[in-house]
Amino acid sequence: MANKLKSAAEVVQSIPSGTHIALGGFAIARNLIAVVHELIRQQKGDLTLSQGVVGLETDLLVGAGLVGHLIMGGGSLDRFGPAHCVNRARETKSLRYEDYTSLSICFRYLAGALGLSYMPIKVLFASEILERLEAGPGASDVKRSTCPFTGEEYVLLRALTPDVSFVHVQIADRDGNCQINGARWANEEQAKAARRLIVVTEQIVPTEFIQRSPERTIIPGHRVEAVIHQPYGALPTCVHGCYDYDADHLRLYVEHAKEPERFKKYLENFVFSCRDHWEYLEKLGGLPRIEELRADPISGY
Amino acid sequence: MANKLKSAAEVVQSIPSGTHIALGGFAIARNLIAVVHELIRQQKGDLTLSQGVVGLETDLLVGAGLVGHLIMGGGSLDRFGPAHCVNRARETKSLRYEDYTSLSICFRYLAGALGLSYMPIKVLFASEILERLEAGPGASDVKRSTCPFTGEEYVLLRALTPDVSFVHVQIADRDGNCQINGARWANEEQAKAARRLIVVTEQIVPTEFIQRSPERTIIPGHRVEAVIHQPYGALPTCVHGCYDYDADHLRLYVEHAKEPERFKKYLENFVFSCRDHWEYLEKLGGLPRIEELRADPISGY
Amino acid sequence: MPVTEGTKGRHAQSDIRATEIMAAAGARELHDGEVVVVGLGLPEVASVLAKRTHAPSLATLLETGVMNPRPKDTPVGLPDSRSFYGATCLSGFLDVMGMNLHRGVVDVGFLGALELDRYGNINTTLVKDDSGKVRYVNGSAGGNDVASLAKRVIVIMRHEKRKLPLAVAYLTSPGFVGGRSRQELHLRGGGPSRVITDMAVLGFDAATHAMSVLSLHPGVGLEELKANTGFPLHIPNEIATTPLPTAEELRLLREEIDPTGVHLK
Amino acid sequence: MPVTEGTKGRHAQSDIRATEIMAAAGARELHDGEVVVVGLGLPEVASVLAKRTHAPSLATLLETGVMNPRPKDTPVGLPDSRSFYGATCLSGFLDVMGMNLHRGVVDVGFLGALELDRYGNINTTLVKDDSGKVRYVNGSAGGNDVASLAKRVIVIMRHEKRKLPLAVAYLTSPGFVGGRSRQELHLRGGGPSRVITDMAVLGFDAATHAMSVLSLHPGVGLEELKANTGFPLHIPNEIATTPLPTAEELRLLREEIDPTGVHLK
Repeated sequence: MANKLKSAAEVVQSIPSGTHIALGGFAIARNLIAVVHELIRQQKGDLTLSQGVVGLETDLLVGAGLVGHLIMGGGSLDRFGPAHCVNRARETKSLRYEDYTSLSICFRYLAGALGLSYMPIKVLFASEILERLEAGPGASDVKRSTCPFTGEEYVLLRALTPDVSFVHVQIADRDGNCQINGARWANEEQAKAARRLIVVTEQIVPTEFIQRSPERTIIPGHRVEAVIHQPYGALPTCVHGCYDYDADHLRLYVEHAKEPERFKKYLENFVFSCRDHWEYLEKLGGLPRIEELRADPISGY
Repeated sequence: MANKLKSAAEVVQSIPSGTHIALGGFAIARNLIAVVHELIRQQKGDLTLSQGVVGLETDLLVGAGLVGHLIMGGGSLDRFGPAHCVNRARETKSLRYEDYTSLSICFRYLAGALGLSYMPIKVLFASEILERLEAGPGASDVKRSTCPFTGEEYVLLRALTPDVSFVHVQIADRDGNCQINGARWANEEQAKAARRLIVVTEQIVPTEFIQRSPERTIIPGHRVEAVIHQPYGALPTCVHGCYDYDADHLRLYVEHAKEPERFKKYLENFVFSCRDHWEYLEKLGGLPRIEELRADPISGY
Repeated sequence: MPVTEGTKGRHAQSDIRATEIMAAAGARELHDGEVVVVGLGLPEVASVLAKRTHAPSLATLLETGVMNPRPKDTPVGLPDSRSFYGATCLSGFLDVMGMNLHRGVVDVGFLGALELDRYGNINTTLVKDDSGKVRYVNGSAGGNDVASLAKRVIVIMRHEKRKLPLAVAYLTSPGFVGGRSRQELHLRGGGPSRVITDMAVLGFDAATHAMSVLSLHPGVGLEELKANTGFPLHIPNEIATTPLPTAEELRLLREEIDPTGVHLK
Repeated sequence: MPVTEGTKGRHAQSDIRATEIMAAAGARELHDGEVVVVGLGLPEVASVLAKRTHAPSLATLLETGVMNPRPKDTPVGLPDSRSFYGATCLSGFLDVMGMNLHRGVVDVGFLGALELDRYGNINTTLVKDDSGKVRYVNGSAGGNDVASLAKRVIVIMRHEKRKLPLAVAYLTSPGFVGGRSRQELHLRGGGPSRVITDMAVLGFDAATHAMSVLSLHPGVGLEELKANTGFPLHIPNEIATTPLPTAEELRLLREEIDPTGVHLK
């Protein structure tokens, strides 16, 4: 049996610049921080990045100048502030950028996951979102059409099939069978739409654990190319049932992200000067801080 | 809070003849036997019946002459034999009948569940299934079309939106939040495509039980119109984790279903002469037989 | 009971805050047995209040894939674990927004707005300053989806002239664009039905689809309302006074639903 | 070891049954790391044999929504709980057949047939007797889906003239209909690649798409094969002899995979 256990560094080495990646986080939850830091350390650039609702992970990548094309449905760092780097990039037009909605991105992934080249949808009509898509390079991904059965008008969305999807999960076995606790947003569709699927897991469990509740398996192992076992891999964002978000660090991040020069310092301090995610966790406060953030088993946070 | 708990008899009283119903069983598993017996006792006729893979429940309804239009993807009683009544009806053309496949029925339900009037699919091409659909009244539900993005040829399937879907589940609370153990075939799509959704459950649990593993909720309560609490409601078919199929009774059924006259006797003995499902269970052998069939907690059968 | 504060101090005649009036007005728009997609903040507070009073079977859905949560701590955002607490179903976009919202079974969508125009068009994407400089804020997320598909939409927001302009700086989520009917716009959902602000409850005129005054909160004058609105309002012959929350509603809001005043400050 | 029985007694020279040769031949068609959609019976036996020998990472999927089951008792059919035992994922049609098969990640579909014609077209719906009278048997279920979409299809069946006719009585699941390419037929999957019977292993000629003899099981003659086939077979210059199962394969089949001989009788 092939060994799927890989480090974030190994996986990122296999990703060429110019890749279309999809990230599985949402605002301040289950962000692929360990992977994104490694993408920044290895300076994988000219990425296409697609995501339903962006958050810290995408803000980091965009701020680091590695994203050439962003396809997203919105996003922020919730009450901690906006996604400053993403917003700045949109304002300065420093990247190609297409705005969608949560459901339309989800349907584009669903089409990809089902092997359909497109899906009809009943949103976007009469909005500036559709207008701008149709007026720009995004026009090749949307088309108005009429249902041949009912005559109803639809927007057809081209399937999104990322080259690589990353999803952060709580539980996986060595074969890559994954369970996700809490809300899953578009993770299942985003994962299954991709050509390559990489999961980062908080915990590796024996397959026997998966077999005890196989109804909970959201991603089956045969679709998974690599499993990165990185506990606390999403910090400072939260992972339901494992740990809370680190509010102090998120505030610190937002303060830095407001200005390009300060953001560079953040990258220097928390990304470039760390060899790996373990070193970064030390900078967050190490084990004592992690114990403060550890979720209680009833509430999950 | 409205009381959703109803008996099978009450629910069936609310179903007019001519209704499009969708049943959630598959061959010899999780069949809606209690509901189907009641439909037969109340002689609800001229039904349209849609189902991915048919089994005993559909064979009973068709044998009783209550189905005017059957939309299905195939089916049998597995090793116990074919679905004799369904097959006889197809041979004698005593009903309008459209043949699909498991996935195409699932996609038709999926379209319905997503509120889409159609879905594209890449099956049925070059088959007699599509040829016959296009040559008959089923032509209004299928259409060949080209993807506007890729130029690829698709079959477009019209959404299936049953008037009433019935699903047999292991666990539900009084609000109708349901968990299904074991494989679910097209149950989720079939349930959510329907205008009215009725569940039959082996067990009623407190909502607190649902809240302990909300990731397992396949059908949320707000979609459910009525909950029929009918333990052993699927016998003689099996319910994973609850009880095994009753092989003796299935053999007895198939022997009767082979011939219309003997089938009438079966209905007389096991349906018409029983006031309700509890009386029917007595005829199957009552509590001693049920204890023989009870699933063991490890294997689930 | 606390002394009134915030929101322009318009309710000095009582100790009831504008946010409390808004929450109660929002709750009254929700009927028992309905399905509502809510955002966090006042929409959530209003739906919990409705559930604890006249609408115990209200189903509350969050776009992330959460149904009927009963948070005991205040979430910082939708994906925060705090918003999952007590949920009866945890799934994802496809379930909540595909198989419920797009399916057409969501009665009410409860939204906020950066800007809202007279036809109920919502901007949640960017703001433009007087010089025309653009500052991006967020985007649609589920907003456009909800506005397009829910049977009716309730917007809850502060009443400020710059937030209620003649034309939104970016049309993220459509109402009755250009005063046209929803059918003409190819939109399935019924569109905006209520706007609940800290000054008034507003609706939309059936003929023109333009925003119309339904009731003014106690102490708010019509001229004050007009002066704080960036577009001409449809003024019907009779304008009601928004009912104040009942004593029981106030008790629930202050003691049980938001005791630390996170949303009702 | 038991005395050979069944299947026309063609292997009297050894104690190996035709079903065992079929299972081993099926297993050899599966490569490690591949994804296979299997039906119950010999396809399942062959895939388990492959998994226990050269293909430990083979992913086995059942259309009902079952992945990698390890049944310890023999299921009577796909929805039988016995087929769920030990599974690593239990989901449904949409996952297995939508997000895997239609997605294009299924390497092999393993099917049975009531009838199979020279172009690999499968009938699982009905049979016609000589008078033309139709008797329905089943339908497609997932058969057409698998035949349309899997990268390659393996059919495993008894070799009888009436089951291998010139034209199938009903074309349920397409192979190379009319000898045409899969692209011409608008089918994504690669189509039938192997037919494993109790007499031979057959393939399809790359140019004509007609069924072609690859290997004869030990003791089976070419004329005997032709006499039991209802259509002209493509006969290449060289025809191999199907390898017998190894001693280890036989041990696994007889002692571990199907010790009571349900499928290998």
